[in-house]
Amino acid sequence: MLLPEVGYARPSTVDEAVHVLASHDGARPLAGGQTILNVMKSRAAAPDVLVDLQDLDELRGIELAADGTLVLGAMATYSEVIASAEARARPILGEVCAQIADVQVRNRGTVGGNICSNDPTNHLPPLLVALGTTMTIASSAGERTVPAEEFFVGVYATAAGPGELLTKISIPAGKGDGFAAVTIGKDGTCIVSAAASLDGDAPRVVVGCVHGVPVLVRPDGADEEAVRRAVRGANLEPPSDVHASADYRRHLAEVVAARAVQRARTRRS
Amino acid sequence: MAATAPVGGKTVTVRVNGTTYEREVEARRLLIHFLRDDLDLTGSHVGCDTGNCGACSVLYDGTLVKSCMLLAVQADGASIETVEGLAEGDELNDLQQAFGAHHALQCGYCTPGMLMSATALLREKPHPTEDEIRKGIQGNICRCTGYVNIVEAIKSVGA
Amino acid sequence: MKVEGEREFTAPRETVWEVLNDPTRLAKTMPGVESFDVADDRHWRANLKVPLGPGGLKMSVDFEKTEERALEFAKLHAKGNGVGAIMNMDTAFHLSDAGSGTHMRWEADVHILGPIASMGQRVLQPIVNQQVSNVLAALDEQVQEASAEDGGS
Amino acid sequence: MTETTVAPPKPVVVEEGKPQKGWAGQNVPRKEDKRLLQGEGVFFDDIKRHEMGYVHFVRSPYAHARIKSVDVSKALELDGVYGTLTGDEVAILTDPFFELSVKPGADMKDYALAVGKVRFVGEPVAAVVAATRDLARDAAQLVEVDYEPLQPLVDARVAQSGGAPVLHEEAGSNVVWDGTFDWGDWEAAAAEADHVVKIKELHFDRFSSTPLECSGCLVEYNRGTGQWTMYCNHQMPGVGAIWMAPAMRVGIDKLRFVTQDIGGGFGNKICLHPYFVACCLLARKLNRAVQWTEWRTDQHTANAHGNERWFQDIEVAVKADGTLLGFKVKALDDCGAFPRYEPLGCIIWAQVTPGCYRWRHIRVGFTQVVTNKSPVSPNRGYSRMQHLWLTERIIDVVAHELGLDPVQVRKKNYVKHEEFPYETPNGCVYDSGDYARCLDIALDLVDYKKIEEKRVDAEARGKLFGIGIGSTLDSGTNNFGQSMILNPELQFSGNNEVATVKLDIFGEIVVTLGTVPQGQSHETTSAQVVSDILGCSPADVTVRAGHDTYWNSHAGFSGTYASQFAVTGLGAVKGATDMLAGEMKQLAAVVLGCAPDDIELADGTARMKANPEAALPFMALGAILNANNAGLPEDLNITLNCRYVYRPPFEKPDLERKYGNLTLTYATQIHACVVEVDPDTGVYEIVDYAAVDDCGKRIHPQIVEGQVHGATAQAIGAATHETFPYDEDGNLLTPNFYDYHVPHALDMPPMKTGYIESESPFTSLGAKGMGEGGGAGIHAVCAALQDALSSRGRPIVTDSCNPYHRVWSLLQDPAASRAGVEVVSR
Repeated sequence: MLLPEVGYARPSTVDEAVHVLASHDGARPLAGGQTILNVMKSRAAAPDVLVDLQDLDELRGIELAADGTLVLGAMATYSEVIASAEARARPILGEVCAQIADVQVRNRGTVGGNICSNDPTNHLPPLLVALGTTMTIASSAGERTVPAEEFFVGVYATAAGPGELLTKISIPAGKGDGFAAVTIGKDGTCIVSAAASLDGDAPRVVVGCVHGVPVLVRPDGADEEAVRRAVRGANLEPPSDVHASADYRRHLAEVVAARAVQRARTRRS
Repeated sequence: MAATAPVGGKTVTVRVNGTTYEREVEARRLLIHFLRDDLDLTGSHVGCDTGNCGACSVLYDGTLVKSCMLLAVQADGASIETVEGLAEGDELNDLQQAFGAHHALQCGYCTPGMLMSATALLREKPHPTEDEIRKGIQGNICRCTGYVNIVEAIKSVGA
Repeated sequence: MKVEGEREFTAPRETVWEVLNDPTRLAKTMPGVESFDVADDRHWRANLKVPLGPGGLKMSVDFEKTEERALEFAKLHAKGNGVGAIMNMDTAFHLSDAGSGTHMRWEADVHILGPIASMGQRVLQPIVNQQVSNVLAALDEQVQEASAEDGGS
Repeated sequence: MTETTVAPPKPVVVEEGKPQKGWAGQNVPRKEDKRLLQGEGVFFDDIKRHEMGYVHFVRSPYAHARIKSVDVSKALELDGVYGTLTGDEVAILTDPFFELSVKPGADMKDYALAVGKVRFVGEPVAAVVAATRDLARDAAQLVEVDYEPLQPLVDARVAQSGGAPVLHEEAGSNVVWDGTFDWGDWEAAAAEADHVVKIKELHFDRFSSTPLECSGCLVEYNRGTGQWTMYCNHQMPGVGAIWMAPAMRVGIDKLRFVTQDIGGGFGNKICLHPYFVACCLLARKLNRAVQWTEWRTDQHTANAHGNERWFQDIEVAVKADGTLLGFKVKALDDCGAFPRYEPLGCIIWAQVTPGCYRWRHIRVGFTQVVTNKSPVSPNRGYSRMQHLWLTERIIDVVAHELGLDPVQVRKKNYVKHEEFPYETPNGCVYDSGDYARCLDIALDLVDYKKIEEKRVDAEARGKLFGIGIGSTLDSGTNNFGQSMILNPELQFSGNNEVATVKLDIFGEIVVTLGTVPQGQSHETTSAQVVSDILGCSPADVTVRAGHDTYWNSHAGFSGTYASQFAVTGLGAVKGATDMLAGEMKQLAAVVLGCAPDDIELADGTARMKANPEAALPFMALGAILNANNAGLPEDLNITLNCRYVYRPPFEKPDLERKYGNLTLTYATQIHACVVEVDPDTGVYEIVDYAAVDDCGKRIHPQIVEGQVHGATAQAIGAATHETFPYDEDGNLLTPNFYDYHVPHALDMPPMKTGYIESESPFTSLGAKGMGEGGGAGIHAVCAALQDALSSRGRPIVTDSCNPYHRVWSLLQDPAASRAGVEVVSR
């Protein structure tokens, strides 16, 4: 409601988009808008220019490569992921997307927006780190790729810097994934979340909502005690807020991490 | 690349319930304010300022969205359906009638958004289960009914 | 919100003290400084645009040095005014020798008011922690730079 | 996800009142629905005026601060800004609002905008009017306010301590009101008791029903007549005008309130007068229509919350067999920064002093204090809900500590069916009911006989299982004389409501109400009552939507509040319609040449009973009196436009003993709730739920059911997630629906409903007011959680709101909650 004044650009190619982003200090991409417009309503922060990505068909697709890598365009919406036959190659994706907010938000909100906003309560940052995802970032200098664990650099901050645009999310093949969260009400905002992947050597377990960025832990086994021990060993210093104290979050981190791994094991078997 | 130079506002052409409107809007104007204040289509409501309540839900090119989380400039060229477009003339459609018959509304403030969510759901799933109904209206807050009769009304249409 | 910590610098206490008391150097440790004015040796004002994902948070911050004991202790009060947020911060630094270097113990009591305080409780703490670690890293850099200059002079 | 099942499509019908012929009692289609279903309702924000200005309030970021200066010059420089208003102007143009309390509360000064000080985050300090909403907000950001921060007071428990900051220096104290209520003989009860159960402290959380439509108004000022018209959603305009007119130094007829559709109120739209006065001043100052729309964050931070209350040093006298003799308690009510509707909450609870129980010895020391938080307003279940939560907590703690069955303790101590009308220890008269019967129905609905099997099953799945009961009363139709118990100087007592029913020139029946509905279906139920009397169909009856002061169909207490429409509103409708029916018969008798008693009203006609062929359609009657009246007898003194004021039969209370009948009717709600708790996380789910209601004769069962559903959902929300906590600086931590989680469709448990109809002997229709409910869901959830956690160190549920983190704390440290509980046995 009642946003601050803002400039608006609607490029039709990624090149144009990164050009506008680079040439205006304070320009931000507008993907699904389900976070940034809310922030603007509160006038807590104000970008100078919104760069509307809706015409960038290059960012839309969901494709399954021959090697099993799933490539999501940054503008793929949650609903598109849920409905996509290709995305079922990694079924956890659709399952987690179906838990995000509500139909309206899932219809507009995008995978790229979810991870670029990197609100600690978002579902996808921990999930994508667990899945060993690689992000492709475009700028006027060309493209670069960043592994998910390096992509998230702080609350609301990612490796996609000024003048850069996340274009693709590449998820390697795999099926042994799990996700668990304690949320405010059913399918509500996460209080603590955890994603786990058992593909590869040791389990990759990632805890959300406990730090500015998702926290990756590598337990030495997939049994509950090993997972809980690893999470304990991460010495988390989670924030306290109205929904959970730091202690409670620390405790939940262990519980949901163990549950995420358990679900991953069930799926794999 | 002058075409992509940022602008503070622009003229948009939007089709709402079959009627085409052309208006000059500021870039910062949300679609809900555009509908309510510029087009005087006051059926869609505002119940929050964080995108949680769903009172402003409309169909946007056939897809259910919250019109408070979309800029009017983004909607340039789009086709929108709102509660005002549901009835055939003065004849309430089946869903509207079911809401009445089941007492699925009290104050009526959430009703327009709720009807649009139910409309989207029934188009996608003509015979939804109760869980699907609840999931379909999860983004719409009602403070009067506890959702009991809303669920019943939608169920009766999909039966 | 109270945050505190300790840090070691390789430079001697004089150098660290000098950096902590040099507004122009301090300015370089703050996030998104757009301009910086020094009124006198106890009062400064910084105009910041704190970089936050969805757009910058603009804030003008008035600093006042409220207490000091040379080479040992300094206390600053900062009052920031921005759209959607007011910040009040009291921060204190205690310096002591640590071999040839310096040990710094610091604490800050940060109060944030306004819509941001209510809206962003779940993110404020991580953001503050993040900004603090940025400031400390920058401080380290300034100390390095100052000691290089001292060494060179 | 678990499969959710719903209540049986029809409620379990157990006992119905006397069958009655006619429209009342039937589920006729709602008159309100068609417009609302088409988006054609008119809510205040839908109304526009030529060249109107939009108001945006500049709000305090501080919970407590002195205002050193307010500078609006930069805002005024902005293109499109029409003007501003500051606290300094308000202090000159208006007087402080009238306060209801005796000293010290009486000395607290409350204005439309902050004057000199701010006392809560979000308090309006200045207002800006501009050509668009956006611009008004832009300009508001340019208003420069210099504050000198003061220490905030956010915990009512320290409000009276030495170091506490004083919010209102004029009052010299943070206490609004305090007093002791002492009925029966507590000392004797304690001496007679086998056990005295002591509970150190219980806390009823702040929350509000958060109507989906926020508050607001469009105000026009008529320079020629000096009158203001407010198109708004004020739910109690009569009382609003009583506050506003003297403060604005104008006659009460200068203030015209107009409402049509209101998006929920639940008591949160009663205390809008500060905002409305600011808007009225701006409309006059700028000679322009101005419109103010409150946004969600504004509503949460700075409109109205429900009363927060602490109960301390509770002692309960119990016999060995579980008979409850009485209790004593110190109640400490936190009303936020300004009293406004308070201290009425300091007496309203006394309508339900003993709850549903027969104990006779009750002592309550009641203190209300101000804190640096949002002011409060009479939120659904107002003040009684807090007190009923106490009585229900007492029952469950006593049962828990003495090893008694909560069901049996309730049944043993409930007021018995045969004891009605039952006079409470403080002189209130419970009109009718059968609590034990309602409890049995509720228990049947949750299959209580198999509850132990279910517990075993849940435990096998690793869940903690609990069942809880909430027994409440929804007292309706206030005797405002109770305010005199707080302040003998107040000139308020009794109650009233108005309706006007006319037969118009074309035979149209038009009903004008004094009430201000916000979803309670007044148009529909009024039409049912009218059509039964006039012998027509509800479809033939036009009930005007909303409220308009200039319809002159209201009285001092008009409004929609306190569960009273079925009594006061419909009582007025019935009275007015009876008058009209009499006049129609008189007129028909003149025309048809017979006596009025020979006439009956049926099938839309007035006809001779003996000769139904001799009939005058309503249209003829309307036309004759209104437009073709030559030759009518001189002594035929009728208007066919009948205004009736319903006045319930109340006496002034005995102020000395704080004794008297404070309310007319008592609807019953007995709820049962079944929960399963995940012991690893504290997350819980309500897996079964039953609500049984008894509101006497039900005029429109479906509407009654709807109210039960809604009240239950709100109570479940309040019990699980809905709370307004503040940090130490006085920031509200749940200022919008992002952090303030209200139940969504997926969160609501399956809800089963049942009812009985114990008709009220005191009302014309046998109906009782209902709708607020007594918060039974809160009590039931708290009890169910306590039951579920019992096997884990027997913690006591001490808070009304129990989000997961609180449940986890109880699991982690049950001893902490038990430390405040003690049983002293003889």
